[in-house]
Amino acid sequence: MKLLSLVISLTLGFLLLLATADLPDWGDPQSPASIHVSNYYIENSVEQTSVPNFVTSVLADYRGYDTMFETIVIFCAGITVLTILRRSHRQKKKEVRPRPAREGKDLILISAARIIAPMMQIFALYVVAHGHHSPGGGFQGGVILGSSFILLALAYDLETILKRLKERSVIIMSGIGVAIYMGIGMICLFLGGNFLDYSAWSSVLGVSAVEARSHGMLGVEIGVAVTVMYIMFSLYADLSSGGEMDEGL
Amino acid sequence: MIKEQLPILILAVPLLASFAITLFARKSKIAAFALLVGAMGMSFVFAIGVMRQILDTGRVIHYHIGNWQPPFGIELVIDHLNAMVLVLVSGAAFLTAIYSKNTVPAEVPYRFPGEEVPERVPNYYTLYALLVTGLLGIVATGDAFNMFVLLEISALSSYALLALGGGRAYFATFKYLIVGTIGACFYLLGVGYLYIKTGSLNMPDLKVILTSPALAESPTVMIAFMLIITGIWIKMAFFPLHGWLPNAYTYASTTTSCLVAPLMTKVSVYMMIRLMFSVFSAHYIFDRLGWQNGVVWLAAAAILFGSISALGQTNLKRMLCYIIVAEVGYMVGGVWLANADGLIGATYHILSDAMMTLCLFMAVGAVIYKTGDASLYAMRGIFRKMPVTSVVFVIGALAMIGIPPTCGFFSKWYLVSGAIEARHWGFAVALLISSLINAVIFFRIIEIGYFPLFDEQEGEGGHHAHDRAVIAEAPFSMLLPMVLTALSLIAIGLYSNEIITGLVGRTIPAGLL
Amino acid sequence: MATLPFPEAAPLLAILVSIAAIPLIVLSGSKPNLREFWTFLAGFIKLGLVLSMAGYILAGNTYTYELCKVLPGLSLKLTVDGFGMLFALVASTLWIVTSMYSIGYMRGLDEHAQTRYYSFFALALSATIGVAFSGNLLTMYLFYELLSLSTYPLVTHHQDQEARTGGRKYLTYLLSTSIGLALPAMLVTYALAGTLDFNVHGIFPAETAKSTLVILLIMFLYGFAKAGIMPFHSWLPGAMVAPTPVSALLHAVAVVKVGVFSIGRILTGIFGIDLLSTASLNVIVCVIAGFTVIVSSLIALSQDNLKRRLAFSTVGQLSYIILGIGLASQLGVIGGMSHIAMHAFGKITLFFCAGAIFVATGKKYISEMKGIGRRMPFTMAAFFVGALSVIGLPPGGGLITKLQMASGAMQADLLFVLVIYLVSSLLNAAYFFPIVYNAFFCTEEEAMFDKKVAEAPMLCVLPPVITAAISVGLFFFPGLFVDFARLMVTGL
Amino acid sequence: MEKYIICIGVALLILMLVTLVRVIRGPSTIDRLVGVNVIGTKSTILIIIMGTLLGRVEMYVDIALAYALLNFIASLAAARFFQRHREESVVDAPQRQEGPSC
Amino acid sequence: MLDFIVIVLLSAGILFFFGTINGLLRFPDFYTRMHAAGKGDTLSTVLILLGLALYSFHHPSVQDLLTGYKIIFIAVLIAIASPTATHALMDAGYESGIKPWGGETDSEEEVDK
Amino acid sequence: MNEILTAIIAKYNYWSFLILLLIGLHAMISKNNLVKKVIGMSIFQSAIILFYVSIGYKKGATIPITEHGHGHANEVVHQTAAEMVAGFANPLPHVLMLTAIVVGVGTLGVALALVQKIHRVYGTIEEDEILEKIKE
Amino acid sequence: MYHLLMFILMMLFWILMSGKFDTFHLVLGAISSLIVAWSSTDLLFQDRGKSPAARASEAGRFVLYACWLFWQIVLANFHVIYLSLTPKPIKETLSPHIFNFKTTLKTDFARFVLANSITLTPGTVTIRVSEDIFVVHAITVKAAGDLEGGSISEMERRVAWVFEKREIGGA
Ligand code: NA
Ligand code: NA
Repeated sequence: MKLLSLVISLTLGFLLLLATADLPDWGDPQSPASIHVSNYYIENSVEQTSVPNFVTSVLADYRGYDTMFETIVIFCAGITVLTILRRSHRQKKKEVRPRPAREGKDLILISAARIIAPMMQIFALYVVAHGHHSPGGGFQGGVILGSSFILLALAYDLETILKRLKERSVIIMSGIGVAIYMGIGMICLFLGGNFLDYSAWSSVLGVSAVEARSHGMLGVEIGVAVTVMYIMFSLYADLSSGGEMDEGL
Repeated sequence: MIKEQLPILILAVPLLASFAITLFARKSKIAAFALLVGAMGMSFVFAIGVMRQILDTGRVIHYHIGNWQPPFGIELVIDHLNAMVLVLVSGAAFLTAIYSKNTVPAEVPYRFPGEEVPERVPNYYTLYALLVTGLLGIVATGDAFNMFVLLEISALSSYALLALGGGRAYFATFKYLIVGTIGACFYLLGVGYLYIKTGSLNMPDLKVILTSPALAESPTVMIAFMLIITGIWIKMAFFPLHGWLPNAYTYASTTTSCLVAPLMTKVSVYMMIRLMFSVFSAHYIFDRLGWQNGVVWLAAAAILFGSISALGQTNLKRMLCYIIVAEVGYMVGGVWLANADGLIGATYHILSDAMMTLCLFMAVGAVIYKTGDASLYAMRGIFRKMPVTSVVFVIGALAMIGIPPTCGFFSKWYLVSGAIEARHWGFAVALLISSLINAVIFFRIIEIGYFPLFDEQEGEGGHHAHDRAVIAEAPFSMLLPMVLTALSLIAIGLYSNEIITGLVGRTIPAGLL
Repeated sequence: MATLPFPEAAPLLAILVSIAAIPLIVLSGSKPNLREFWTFLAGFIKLGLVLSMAGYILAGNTYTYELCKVLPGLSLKLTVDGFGMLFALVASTLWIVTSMYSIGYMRGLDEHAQTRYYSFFALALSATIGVAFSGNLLTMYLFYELLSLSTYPLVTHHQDQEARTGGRKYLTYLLSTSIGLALPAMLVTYALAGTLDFNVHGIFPAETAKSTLVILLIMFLYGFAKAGIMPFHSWLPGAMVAPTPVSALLHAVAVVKVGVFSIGRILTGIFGIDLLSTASLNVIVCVIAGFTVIVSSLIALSQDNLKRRLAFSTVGQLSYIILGIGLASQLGVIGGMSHIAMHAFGKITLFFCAGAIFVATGKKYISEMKGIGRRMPFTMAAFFVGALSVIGLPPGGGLITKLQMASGAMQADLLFVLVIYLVSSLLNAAYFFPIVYNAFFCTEEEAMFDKKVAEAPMLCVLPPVITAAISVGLFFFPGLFVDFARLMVTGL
Repeated sequence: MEKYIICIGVALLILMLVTLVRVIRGPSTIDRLVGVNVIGTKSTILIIIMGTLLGRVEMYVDIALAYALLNFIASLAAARFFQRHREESVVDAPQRQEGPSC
Repeated sequence: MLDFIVIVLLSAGILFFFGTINGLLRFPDFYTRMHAAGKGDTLSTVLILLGLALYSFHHPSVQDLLTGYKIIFIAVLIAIASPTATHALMDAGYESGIKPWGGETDSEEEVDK
Repeated sequence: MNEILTAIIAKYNYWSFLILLLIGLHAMISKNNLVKKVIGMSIFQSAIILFYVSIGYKKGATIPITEHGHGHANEVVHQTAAEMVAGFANPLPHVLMLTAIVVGVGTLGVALALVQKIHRVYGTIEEDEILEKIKE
Repeated sequence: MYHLLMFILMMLFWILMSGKFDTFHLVLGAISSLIVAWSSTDLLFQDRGKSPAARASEAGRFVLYACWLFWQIVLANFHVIYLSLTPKPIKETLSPHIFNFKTTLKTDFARFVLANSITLTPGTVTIRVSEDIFVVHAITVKAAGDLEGGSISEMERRVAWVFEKREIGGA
């Protein structure tokens, strides 16, 4: 196996190395990748979407379809892990836990978490809301939000945090997140546009088509953030407790 | 208005269903089931609608998502070929959804000794809808990177569905995950290499850019092509990259096998065809690279390997899995024969093979559902106890063997014609040998099912938990889709000319005519 | 073409009528009389439909009915011509007789699963008529395969170990040859000719290499293994495990004759008689078939099991027919084609008799049948007539066609075939006459049956008598079938 | 001044590479974690230095903040994980022979 | 003046970071190394961040002030987080049974010295 | 040959990603420990992400956000199209990689969940031991 | 009450981070602050016994404490540098050991500050706090002594002064 693997890897390496001479220099502003589609985004983003962060406009609008599915990947991964790992509530009690329980609560961690978590949350919301203007957005904000709960779960234990975030609502909320994204896109159909054509919202929102795109993006980013946050936490909860939802790490 | 929006609705409906199941049907198995079946049915209807539009107008549908012009935005591109595949995927998913009514609640919550997790049923349906969405999305998209994302959605949800087989399924699925990720990453890397040379991700745009002579000479483009094709071959379990498939599909639960086994490999074949001719070109692949001879030999090897391995199996599902490996060889070989007949055969075989695999997995699933046993000897006396299932199985088997007028005959016809035209006798012989081996395989099983008395002495009879005396016909929810699938095998065969001239033949690239 | 004396879809209806009977048979499974009524009804309708077209065909017409296009330039299509009509007449007549016999036999032995039996029986008949009316090779192949499959449950009807072995052999031979040889040969033919429609002038383009033609010819000859050309013959004796009416049907009508008919079709409709003789392909056919004729007759001589002996006799007679058609001379083709009918009536008589003996006495072996003629005089008389026809002695219809074939051999200037005919006829006589002789001419002490043994039930005895009578009738009036065969040749 | 900041950045980078020695040498998993944690904290600084040098510090500071938070949580999670999996964390470290003095 | 303070802060940060690494590499056991990491990492990071924050006040505007404020906020965060992380790692090592170095020469680290 | 070699060496961004890629692939195929396989998978994916991100880099360009972070909401940026194009990096690879990262995280989660289940079923995560237990 | 305090705090924090003062972003900020105030007030303000005024003065005292602590951290770092660079054999410079002590501090937060202060100040690191028992690792005997008899009490006293506004006996 080792030998086979080496042969495969080295063959691949050799092939890729062969192509290297043919690839453009690193950072060449005239390379095809840097001019064709890229320039269109750079030149037109502000004008067409009023979003100065091109990554956001490409992510949530030009390629919003990709991003919708990316959110669904996360949703899917969450459901997958939950379905694979989660065991019944009823049988949990009978099982003898293989791992020793932690002795008492860790006061230092808990105190630090109690200070840091709310700060993280407001920061995360800031990151979501300012995706148009700074390197942020739904994914980043969602990850930070989810992490704030993971921090709490690390400091206390999983059961305590699951009293705050109900296990049932975790999955439901992650579904709501994707539904927000999808819903914003679907409503465009009823407003006479194509799927995910946020400019169709302009009549409802009472703003220009360009601004409607900007608001549409914010809307989907919120959906993304909700899903990412809950699934982040769900992944942590499932994986750290082996699907038992008891102690966590 | 709805007519213009049909392309997106095909996949939006199953997607909505997946959330709806999560949001509203977490408590009720029946509600989840109803949502799923409803969504799959709607999707199927929309897919037929799109196909009708294309047949009526004869024009390729370009649906610009977000109303952005390609290549800047992502578009759905639906032509005759993928209209057919969309109908196939949504139709098969619809039938399997109906089929799942009894099997999923009976199997999915109990995958670990002494374990019962009823919550898994709605999750299962959510993942089912997501898998179908992913597959439909792969088929509909006109964007190379978007295809990767959807590929991963279908892959992730299929990991979950396969892993729910429990026990050995976990390890088999893990290996599938590793191999599948390698495949997907190869694809992603290939797209990256294309992007670095072209600056575009939109397939029609890529095709235009790639026609420039400078790019045709570029080793980067060649390596991009190799990476993409290898990645897809891994995903479709093309010999010798097939190792993951038999285990992964064998230990899965019944409905999962019925959904995943017919569709995943076939959609990968579709991907291969789409990328070969809609991103690269027949001219580039067959004239400039000229690897077709080697690939067709590999396909011949795949066919022989798959068939011979299938011959040695005693587990029904594993046997069917090896047949899938052989069938993938049929399709890859057909495409790479580099002529119109071969490509028509391969494309038509996507349809016919998907349906016959579905038919056989459904019939076998019904037997397993009733007997609790997946070995060949589960079939003992089945012809008397489960006559409808048996007839369905026989029709599926005949299609696999290639007996007219089932569809299997006609795809083989074209494939062998293509082989003859390409003077590739090895492939033709491999096809015939595989038909013969299929005949042996299936008649061995039919014999077991037909002669009730003798397997008692011969087989491992006795230690089965189920009392064979009480085995009866499968429930209606399983019979209905089974019978429909079996009938479709004959219908697809009898309408092969319409399918080929109306759909399959319309997308043959100019270089092959 | 403006007015047809029969419904437009008559060929299709002739095929479908027995399939349509299947649901009725299944539904009335618990009422045997009603069930058998459907069988008969379908049989008569079928015969009527076939007959309705007979006059039209005899007038020199052919009739084509296209079902559907399945591949570009290739459709599923039914054509009624002389050869097809000849075969369809034989098959549909004999079905009625066999059905009658089946009732006697199956009820007499109180066999299980009779509903299944009659259903597949009907399906097999549909396939047979389908082969007879096929307008191209593809359609023929379709019905040919359908027949293989639909007769499997009949062959293995007893569902015991022996049936299983026999059935396995049956399918292995038939499917492997049809998929492994006939299908690729058909594909290559299609690739070369661009069509598969039968044409009396052949369909191969003139520039086709001879080596290709030879290979294709051999693939076709062995590919349709129902014709039982050695070495692909051994399924036939193996299939003797079937109930006797099935054997009768298999050996006299449906299965083997379909094989022979298919090869005949290919020789005349795909290669064309002209090509066969000009390219000397007929020599190949004659050598292959002649070998089978002689060897199988010798084997038949050594069989003690009556049905097995009849089976090997069939193997020989089938190649006889192929030999005739393969001569590619006018008289040879006419003789060969008509011999399908002659042999069918003769051989089915023999099988019916064997079955009647089994029903009445339970005996299978020739050495146990001494003196049986005294107890079952009608049966053995019919047997005698059937044997005469098969050997080619008067007053059996076989004589006429054998003579025609012999003349055909001279016409084709292939004298060694004449020798084969003579030797084989002698061998035929050698394996049939001892049976008849022992049945009647033995002392009371030698006789193995006591007085209690009597004729089998009426429905078992009547059919062989009828078919024997038809055999004799064909001696005096061979015209019907020979005329159909002649139509095929005069078209040239 | 900018040059000075570049120097600081380079020095920081070199020292981070030196820290890798601890990560590689271990000997226990937790020893490695200590090294990783230090490198993670310093990466935060590097991000800000990069932003400063590129003139877009107002953008990079958000990234740095997020990074610092996530690094902290990752360290905690890793510590927690290895606290549980004793065998793995002290795979080649000498075993504790006596209990703590408490 | 501002530049001078910045330089001092940055240099001091690098100096303490150097000390941290020195301790991290040379101390004999896990616990003692944690001393270096816990104290040095925190201080050096905070100092450098303060320096960078001051540097961003170079052309005082609302935006730059806010940026500087954010950097200081990161410093505060690290001042809370770093000792906490140190504690967590320490606790993990303690729990998982790492033996404190007792001056004996049985540790392989000892040989390095 | 020499030219090719110098060209290869000059384009260090490509071969540095290549080395990571090969390490990851090798680990995925050859490692016996399932967790190590998963780690290999992550390395493999990261290598591809690096590759894409390196495509997005443009000499002399900054991150693709036009406005000053704390500027006013609708402040118009006075820049010519040519300046814009030269001044901002290609946003597309970043967008694509955000997706790839997310996909990677999803796959990683599922892989770890499977490893946990495998551990529960077989009591080990060493591939050879698992195969041995399956055989029994 | 505390929710309002939390909201104001978060809004302040938002404005400082956002730097955008248009209505749209302020509204977004208000919504965000509401969400956090709704979900996390109990985290930041668990101990509700104290009045806001008490909290404010506490914060003031804490700043003073932080300055003192900062100086201690600098000292601690010099200590580390000294220990790691000293040419003396390590056996002589280091005599690490683990010891426990019992704190008199009552509130969790005070204990947290003390624990982290111990970690940051010379020679000692807090391993664990369970209830009122601190498990501390000291790198030298002197450091341990400091904590037990000298600087520990000093620090504990200062922390108590900040959070519990009382004097503790000792040095
Ligand atoms: Na994306
Ligand atoms: Na963003």
